[in-house]
Amino acid sequence: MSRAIAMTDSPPAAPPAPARRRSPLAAILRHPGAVLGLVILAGAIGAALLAPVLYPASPWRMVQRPFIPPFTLDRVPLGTDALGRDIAAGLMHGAGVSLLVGLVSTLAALLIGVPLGALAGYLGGRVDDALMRFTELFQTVPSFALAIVLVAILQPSLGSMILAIALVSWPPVTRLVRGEVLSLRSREYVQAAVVTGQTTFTILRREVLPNTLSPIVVLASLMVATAILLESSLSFLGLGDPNRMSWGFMVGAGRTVIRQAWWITAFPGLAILLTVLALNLIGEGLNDALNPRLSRER
Amino acid sequence: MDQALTPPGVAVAVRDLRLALPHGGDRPNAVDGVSFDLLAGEILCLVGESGSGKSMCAHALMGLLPKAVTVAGGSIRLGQTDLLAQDAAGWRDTRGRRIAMVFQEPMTALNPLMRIGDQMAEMFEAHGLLTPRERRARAVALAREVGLPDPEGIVRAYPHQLSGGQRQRAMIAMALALEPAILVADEPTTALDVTTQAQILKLIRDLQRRRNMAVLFITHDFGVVTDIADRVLVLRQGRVVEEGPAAAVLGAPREAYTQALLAAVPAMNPPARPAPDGPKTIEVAGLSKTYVTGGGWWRAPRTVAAARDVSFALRRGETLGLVGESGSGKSSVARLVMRLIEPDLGTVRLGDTDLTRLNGEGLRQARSRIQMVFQDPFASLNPRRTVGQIITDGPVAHGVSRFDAMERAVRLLALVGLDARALERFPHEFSGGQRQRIGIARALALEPEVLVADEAVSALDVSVQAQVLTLLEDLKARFGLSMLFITHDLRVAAQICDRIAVMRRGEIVELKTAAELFANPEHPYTRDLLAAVPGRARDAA
Amino acid sequence: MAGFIAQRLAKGVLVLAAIVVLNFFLIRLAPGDPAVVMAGEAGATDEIFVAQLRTKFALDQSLPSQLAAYLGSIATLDLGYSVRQQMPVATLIGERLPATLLLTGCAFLISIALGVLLGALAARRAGSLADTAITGLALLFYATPLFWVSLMAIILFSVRLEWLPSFGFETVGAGYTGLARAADIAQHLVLPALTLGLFFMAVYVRMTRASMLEVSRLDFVKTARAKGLTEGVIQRRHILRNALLPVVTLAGLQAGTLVGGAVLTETVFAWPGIGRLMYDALLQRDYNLLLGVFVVSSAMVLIFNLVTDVVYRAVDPRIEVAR
Amino acid sequence: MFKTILTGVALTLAFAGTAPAQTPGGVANVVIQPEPPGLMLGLVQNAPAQTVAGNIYEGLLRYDFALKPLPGLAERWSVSEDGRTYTFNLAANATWHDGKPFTAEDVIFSVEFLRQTHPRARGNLAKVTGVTAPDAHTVVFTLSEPFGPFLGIFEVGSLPMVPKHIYAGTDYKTNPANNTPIGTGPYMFKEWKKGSYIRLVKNPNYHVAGKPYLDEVYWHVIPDAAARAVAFETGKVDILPGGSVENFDIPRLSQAKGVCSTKKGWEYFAPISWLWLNNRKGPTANKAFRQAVSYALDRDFAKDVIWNGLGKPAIGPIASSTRFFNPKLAKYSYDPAKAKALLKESGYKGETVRLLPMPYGETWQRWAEAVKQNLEDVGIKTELVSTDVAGWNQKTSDWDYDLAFTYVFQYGDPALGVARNYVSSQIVKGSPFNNVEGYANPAVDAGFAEGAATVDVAKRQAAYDAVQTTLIEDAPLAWLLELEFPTLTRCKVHDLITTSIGVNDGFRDAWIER
Repeated sequence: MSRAIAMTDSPPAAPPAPARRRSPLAAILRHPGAVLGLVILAGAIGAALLAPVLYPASPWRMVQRPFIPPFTLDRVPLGTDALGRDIAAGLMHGAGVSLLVGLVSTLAALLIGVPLGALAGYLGGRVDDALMRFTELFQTVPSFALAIVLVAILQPSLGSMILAIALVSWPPVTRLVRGEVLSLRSREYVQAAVVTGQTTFTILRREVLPNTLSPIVVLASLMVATAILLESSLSFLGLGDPNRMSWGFMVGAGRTVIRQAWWITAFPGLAILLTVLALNLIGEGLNDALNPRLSRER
Repeated sequence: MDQALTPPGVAVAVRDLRLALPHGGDRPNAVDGVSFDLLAGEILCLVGESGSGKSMCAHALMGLLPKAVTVAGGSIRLGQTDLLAQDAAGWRDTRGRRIAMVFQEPMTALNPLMRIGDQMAEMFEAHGLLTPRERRARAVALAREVGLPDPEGIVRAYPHQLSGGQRQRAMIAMALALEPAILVADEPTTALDVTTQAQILKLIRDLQRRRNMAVLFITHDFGVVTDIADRVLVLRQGRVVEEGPAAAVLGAPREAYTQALLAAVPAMNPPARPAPDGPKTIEVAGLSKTYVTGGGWWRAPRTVAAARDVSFALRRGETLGLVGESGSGKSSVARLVMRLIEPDLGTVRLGDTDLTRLNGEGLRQARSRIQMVFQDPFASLNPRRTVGQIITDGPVAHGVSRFDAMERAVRLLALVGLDARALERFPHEFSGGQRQRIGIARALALEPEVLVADEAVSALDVSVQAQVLTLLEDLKARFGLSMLFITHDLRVAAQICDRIAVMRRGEIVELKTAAELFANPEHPYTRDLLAAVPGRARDAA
Repeated sequence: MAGFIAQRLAKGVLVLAAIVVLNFFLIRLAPGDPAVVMAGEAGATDEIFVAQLRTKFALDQSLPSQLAAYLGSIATLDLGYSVRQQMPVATLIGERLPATLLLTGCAFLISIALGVLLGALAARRAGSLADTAITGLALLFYATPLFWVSLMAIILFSVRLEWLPSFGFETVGAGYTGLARAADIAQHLVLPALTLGLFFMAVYVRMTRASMLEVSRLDFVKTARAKGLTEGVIQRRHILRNALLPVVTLAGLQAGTLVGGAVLTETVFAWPGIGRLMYDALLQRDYNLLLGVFVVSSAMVLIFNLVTDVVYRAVDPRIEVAR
Repeated sequence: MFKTILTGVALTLAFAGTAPAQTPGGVANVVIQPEPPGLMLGLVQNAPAQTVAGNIYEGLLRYDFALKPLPGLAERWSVSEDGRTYTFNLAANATWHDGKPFTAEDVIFSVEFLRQTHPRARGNLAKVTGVTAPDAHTVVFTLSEPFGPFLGIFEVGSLPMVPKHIYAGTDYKTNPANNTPIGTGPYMFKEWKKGSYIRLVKNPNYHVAGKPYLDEVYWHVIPDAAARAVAFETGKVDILPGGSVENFDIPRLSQAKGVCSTKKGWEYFAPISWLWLNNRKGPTANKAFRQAVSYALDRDFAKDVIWNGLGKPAIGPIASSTRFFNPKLAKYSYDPAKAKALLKESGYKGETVRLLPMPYGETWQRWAEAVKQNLEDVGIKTELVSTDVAGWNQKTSDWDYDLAFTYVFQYGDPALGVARNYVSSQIVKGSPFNNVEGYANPAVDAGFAEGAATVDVAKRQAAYDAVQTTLIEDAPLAWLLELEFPTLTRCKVHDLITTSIGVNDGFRDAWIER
């Protein structure tokens, strides 16, 4: 072996930004907003998990006089609604439904959006054209209107709501993934994979998609937030699942009595606000942690 | 002491400059105790490899340090002022009027949404000089002075309508607008083609003479230093290694580091090589590819020929260089040969296999016979896969078991000079040169017959570049590879190629052995290219 | 440019046709039909009545022939007839469209003007208290359910403070004309346009801020700084102008959401726009009307997209106009 | 020969004495919800259309709070001894809004018209064999057999008079005049800004001298319930017809200063709400299960909490405010224990039953939630099936439900509004208002037939008592509440509610104190 080969590079010339790749979790924890978001979200998840323990009875039970203001009776700390149902119980049980709708519909949207975007971006040409036209179609129809029509057609239920939300929220995913894949496709390491004879599927799975993950994660966290908002908007219009206690339902149900009983609307509204806020904060934190290019100046 | 004037003849005096990096960097100071005088009417070159702190010095002079970098000590004196002590208003007054700067990347240094003339006029506006009408007139005059064609027209053009060289001329015109005493040029020709580089260097030289400016010229290229410097300051890791008149430093360097750097610069005279006589491994015939793109410079959309009837053959053990400027189609030819893009016409034969006829699974199988080393050591390795995975993915895709592939990877890593522990690590833990070695190991893992190296050493510092070139040469010999070596750097080509093909606008204009090409260039374009290579004076010496 | 617009329009027509076909079948999947709804509303009904209604709504014909008839009339720019409302769909939508255009237009202007302004401020003082306050405020508006803010705004500004009217498009029966009428409509517009606009403002604040921070790292900003330009000029002329490009793109993409969001706002504020018309048409299974609203609102989105593209092209000289 | 029942003299009844002097002029702002699909009453019969257009069109008669006929377009009327010939003397000076005189020909034409377009009129007129016009202002109806409630079918929504000169020989449904309805009523259609408001103006040539008093009536379309309440509070509108705001808002609104409310004006409709129970299949096919449902329902909770004290528990098929109601027949009260026992007896095995709420706003939604809770409390697994108006109509019409909320108008007489929900001949798919539950009992069929064909009141009472007893025992459906929809007005609005259909023809007499 010649001397030149044995010799490594001259003194480790400034390794490229070593700080770049510290663990994302650590990076998030450095972000005060994201920490606040995580705390709030943990609270919401905790409420969802503890609901069956703390309030084993149905949240629909009429347990007290209607319209008991909050902080007046220990048994119903947050008061009762128009039928005498415990708002605290509703909030706890509703957390699960809101989070579930947000999470599942986002997952479903990802399930539609990621493959379509990956195919469009990687294959290009006619496939790309056709898929993008299809995406455009869904972006052109006013999304909330489409969601309303879908729920009305399928009849309001948890499933139809999730489906409708997923169906109106996948196009941004497709666009994002397509854009990322398009730029990754010409990356040298992807070309290297082509050159070393790996199959298209393997390349997508191994080389392309993992590297689109961070923007997708960021987008997904924001999508969960938007889905929760959408769910509450649909419920507000009376298109919620009448068998599930959700925050959106509570706001919708309380709006008629908002004048005499602000708390019925205020608490679930606040819960939505906080959760959406938390998810957005986490999204920003993730963005800063995973896409350092866009991170905020400090 | 503080009130002291800079001595007569000294334009800027830098004393004990210390620039601190944020915590967690590889070293505490980017620039650590650098002192120098920039004299009126001279061109002082700051030379160094990446990370040497040369650019930081330039930016410190303009007060344009990145936010993370802070001044930890020292002074920069310009006349009566210590630049480092002045406030924001002081800096605004200094910039442009007293010190002007030209940046490395002409493609991005101009605002894409503003007309060239308006950007020039801003120079006057920033300092409250002239009326808008006069500013426009001056912009035209400046454009004329820096040799831009059609000055009246070009001031109304947008940056994207100009070529790289024209943009750099526009940048220089802008810098000259207020007739500053000092011009800071930060690698102003690095992004340019060699012929354009020669023109811009000449322009800077001429202007400097005409205006008797002091120029602080930052570069990594000793060729450029040879062509332009009056004095040289060699930096390494933020410290001054050596300083002196250009002739002295380049001719008789005192410090070992300077000597090593200079030694690593490839010479223009190709070493004698035995003529390869192996069988033909690859034969390219009539390869053509045309792109339709939008035009520049007020022209309608046009077609660009990336390859026009390109033909060549490669013997076993032979290295063929493809050289040319950007847009000459050399990289396209590499990708056409690799079937990363589809040719419009022509064939690529690998032994008795016609690569251009293969598709799908057949193509995938055939790919192992021809492998590629890419340009960018940072973009060519998937950041999410370990080095081991990166090297073994190819063989595994061709049916080798992961275990066997790993064993082979260990051997290959040793061969390219890396430790077996590297297998478990991720690309970001390696330096640029090490990454390039990993890329080479990946290519070799498939035991190819042909290696295509696309600007494989262009992004590396000169010392690392020399090592990687030696490695490639060595591996080629060891495995009896044929190599297609794409480069824009004629010095590199001279060192490694048996034969060289010069490309221009998708065509091979000249193809002969390296020695013959350098000794006896026939095509006028080849001659232009050779003449433009910086630092020929030193080669002649 | 004309060629570009023509090409985009042709593409838009195709998208519209696809939307029509898709929604045509989608809508008919819903349980019940207009005859059933009207029969139900009548408070009493029998078979003859429902059969009469079905004939009247042309529901007794096969689906493909209904679709063919509809596409045929759409092709001649005729949106069909709403049998339920006893009026041509075009007339019904025409009566409502100006209100929606006014609402979404104002909301859009508010959102983009405030969003860009605040986003630019936040970016300029990135990391400062002002930045935190602005981004926090934007987040808050973004996270608050639209209808909830609307209700709160009504209670505060209309009921408690009595500053602004709570619903409707204008003071009915006041007989205002000219300027007085415009002022009256403007008063009614304030709350709905603000609540809708503030939500989207949040989007633009974030986008502008991020975009400006990104642009401020580009080389030409350094060039501008090297000229000795003041920070204000650099921010305005160099950073903001370039940072607006992605904001324009985003505005195009948001158009669909904006029109969708108008449904909620129009409901809460009794704004007589096509969003509400759509919701009512849906509940009444007024197929032609519902399809018509979809066609018109989608066309609005397409036109808006076209406008943003034209704006983008006008702002960014790099995009070849000839292409 | 002919016995005059009542002559049109004592118009103002009890109100005349207490009312301050009527002042003509002024504008009424009224809420209308939802926006009607059209105002041509002969073609469109939904509730908001009746509310608005009842002031444009007129029927031959009006009805006081006790459902006694009052003069409308007919000034006098008489019925023959055998109860088969009815003669109406029309107002001689009545004209259509376009100036053409209103004559007996228009009445004959209207009957023909409505037989084609108006399902309820078609049923009501089933026994009419001839309509003749001896002179321009006299109309004679001949019946095939006596029909007890016949004088009760001439209300404006049930038998509105439509202009012959506009509709004769045209396709009624596409006649362009449908958009500019022309009636004989106290107000003329002026303008309809879809989605915003409908504007009616005073008919200066109204056939009752001095009436109407108001210059204009604006009907405001405000889709959101809370916004409607706000509109009333802020003084944008002065009149909230029954049912136009959510019940939860009513106490607050009616207690506000200067606001008057009345529960009157719904006697003709006397809406009863109940749960359809699907008698055909599932647990609800079992009588004991159905009775269990009735015992499980906490009607007082619904009345006090959901309806804010409005209405009263319904004990059987006939509303307490209409004729032939018998309070002694009550049976069901809130008794979960009894419900559980009956459930056990029924052999219910915990199947999930689907409960269809009424898609008419929050009150109904809350009620469905409460009922679901009631049912679950006694052990009936219940699932709410949410749907919109179209879906609800479709599902009930197609009998695709287990339990479904509804409320039904009584139209003043069991023969007009009650029988249709219980007689087996009305088991017909496609309508949400007939015998949707699928209950068939020959005794009940016969009892209702007898009640309708009899003129003698005592005999009718006996027939209906028998029917009620059987129905209450069989519990084909679960009666919930007799609903009340108070009308809220500013107190300066007077004489708005003067008949048993309230606002629907109320602006004839209404005036605003100034």
